[in-house]
Amino acid sequence: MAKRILFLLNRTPYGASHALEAIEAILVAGVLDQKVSVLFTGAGLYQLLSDQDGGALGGRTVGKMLGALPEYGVTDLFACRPSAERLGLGDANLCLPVAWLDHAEQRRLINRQDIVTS
Amino acid sequence: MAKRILFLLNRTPYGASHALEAIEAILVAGVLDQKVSVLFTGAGLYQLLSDQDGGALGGRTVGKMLGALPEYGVTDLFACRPSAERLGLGDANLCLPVAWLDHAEQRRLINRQDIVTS
Amino acid sequence: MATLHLVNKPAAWEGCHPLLDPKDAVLLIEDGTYLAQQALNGAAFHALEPDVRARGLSRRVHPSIRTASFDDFVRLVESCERVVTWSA
Amino acid sequence: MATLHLVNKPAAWEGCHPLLDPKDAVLLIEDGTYLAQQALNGAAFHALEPDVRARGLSRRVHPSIRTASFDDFVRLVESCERVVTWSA
Amino acid sequence: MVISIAVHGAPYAGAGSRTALRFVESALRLGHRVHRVFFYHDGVLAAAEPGVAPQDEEDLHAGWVRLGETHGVELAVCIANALKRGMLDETERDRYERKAATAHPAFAIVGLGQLIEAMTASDRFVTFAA
Amino acid sequence: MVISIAVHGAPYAGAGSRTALRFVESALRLGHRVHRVFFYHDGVLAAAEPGVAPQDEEDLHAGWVRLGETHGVELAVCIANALKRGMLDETERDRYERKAATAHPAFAIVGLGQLIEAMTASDRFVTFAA
Repeated sequence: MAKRILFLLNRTPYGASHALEAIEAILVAGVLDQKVSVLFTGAGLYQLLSDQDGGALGGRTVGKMLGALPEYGVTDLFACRPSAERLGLGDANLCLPVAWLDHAEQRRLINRQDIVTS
Repeated sequence: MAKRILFLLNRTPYGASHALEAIEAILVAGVLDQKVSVLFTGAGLYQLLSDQDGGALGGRTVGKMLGALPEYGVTDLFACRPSAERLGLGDANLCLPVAWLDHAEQRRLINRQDIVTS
Repeated sequence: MATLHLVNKPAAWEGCHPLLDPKDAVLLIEDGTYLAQQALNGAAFHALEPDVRARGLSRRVHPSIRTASFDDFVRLVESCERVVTWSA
Repeated sequence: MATLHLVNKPAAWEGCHPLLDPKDAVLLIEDGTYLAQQALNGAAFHALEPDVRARGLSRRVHPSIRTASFDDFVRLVESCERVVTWSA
Repeated sequence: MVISIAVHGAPYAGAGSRTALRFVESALRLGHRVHRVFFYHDGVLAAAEPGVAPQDEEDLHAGWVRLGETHGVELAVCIANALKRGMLDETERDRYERKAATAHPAFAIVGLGQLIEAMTASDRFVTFAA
Repeated sequence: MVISIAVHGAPYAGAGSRTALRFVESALRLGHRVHRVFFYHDGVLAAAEPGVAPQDEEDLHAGWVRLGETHGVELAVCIANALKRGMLDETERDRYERKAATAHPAFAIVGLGQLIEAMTASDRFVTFAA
């Protein structure tokens, strides 16, 4: 039975392996036909910054991996507007379209979920 | 030849193994007759909080391990006063006597060292 | 209870706090228990007792925050609809 | 140069900043390069270029901060008296 | 109630793996069924075979093994995260022609599908962060 | 100039171990002598024998081994931190009666005295944090 699963991404893309590995789990959740949502918040917004080049560090590019989400059926991509304002990020700087949510909308998003993980 | 080595401790005592393992290095530096200083700063001040009980987590007590420093010849123990004020800590809450330094004094402490590590 | 929030370090509070619903509960665990030294608002607050004791915080926990055993932790998970974990 | 400070995450800036001496240099590395998006003061500032590029920050680095190669990193270490590493 | 958990942190003296172990022990004592413990990120290091724990620190690896062997709790280790951290079971040892398995046999090395299955098959899913 | 470094972070996709490796490569290229790389905390995991790196990610373990074998850089792993993280060389394998060594032979498992010696014997000491 499909569940509503929210992945909360709040880590930087290259500081540790956490971001890449979390994206792998999201892709699998999409393949397995779960009702997947993704919320980028805090430093997790940096995963969406355009012009990333993981090759400079000998690895994959997180922004490119995120670009594959829609192909895996993961299209409900949300981002925290207050975080973006604090970090000076807007649509023009991002490599992927996201729906911006304020705090109240994020609370409602969480309250609709069966499972929230990170 | 003995060197002036400053250990900068800014991690919480039980969040990871970092604090315990750093103390082990300090003890060895003391045994090997280096001119060792220790500076507790930021969340590292929590390593000095009295009434710790590592046994509650099945491990050693960081505050007790720090108490062994003088036996190993490590007596130059300093702590950041501004950090302590921010965390609401004072001499009465600590398990070990330390000399309080303001920022300018900490800068001078660093400038006297051959090596600073953490 | 709608959501149980786990907070495992002080820095995680910044992300958790704005998303609290008044029906929610927060359990401070691990280094998150350092937050228990002050009054917090927005939900019902608990702090995991072994983590509090290990860190020397037993007498520093604010009276508005209840300490919780691991059995209490399990009961909090039972009685919520979902668990959100905040870290870093 | 007296001291070279390595800063490897934004949160480490809080500990580093008050201890800077005007004769010091700071090299922002790894996630510390996110700090390079703003003007910083208290010393001479550098940001490690591969870390800047990987994160998509190349066009976001503040003009007051110079990018540094690994060879530049080594030269900074040569020309200082000691290196202090700030993390968390 | 059926509960599954994810463990993201490394076992040695780190906080998350210990909290998770204690939580599962309490859940079992209170009569819940623990469907699966899924080790992810650095959590996979809990399966490391020859850790030599310091005498005065709890051996979390041994705690997890006991939970698997005595209480039949499924200990599932993410294969992708395990391989890059040097954790191999006997199957992977043979495939990659290594000298020895490094994962204790109480742990099963599995695909990420098992993480999602743990979520769908359980009433509650709790993530223990690093 | 004689340089020694400490590496505190784990090698897989973490930042500190990669930065440290690149720094040492540059230091050697610029004619410095690298006296010792001391792996401490999670840094000791760089010595893990059978890591299977993902195809599209750099294998830092291999990078360190190359540095040791080609450039003769001493790769020293803290014994206390190694043991509790499951890193054993052949000596420790025999002492603790384990099936296999888990540390690659390019790495020497040593006491903490070697960390302090690296500090005293070098003109510069650089710590690469996790």
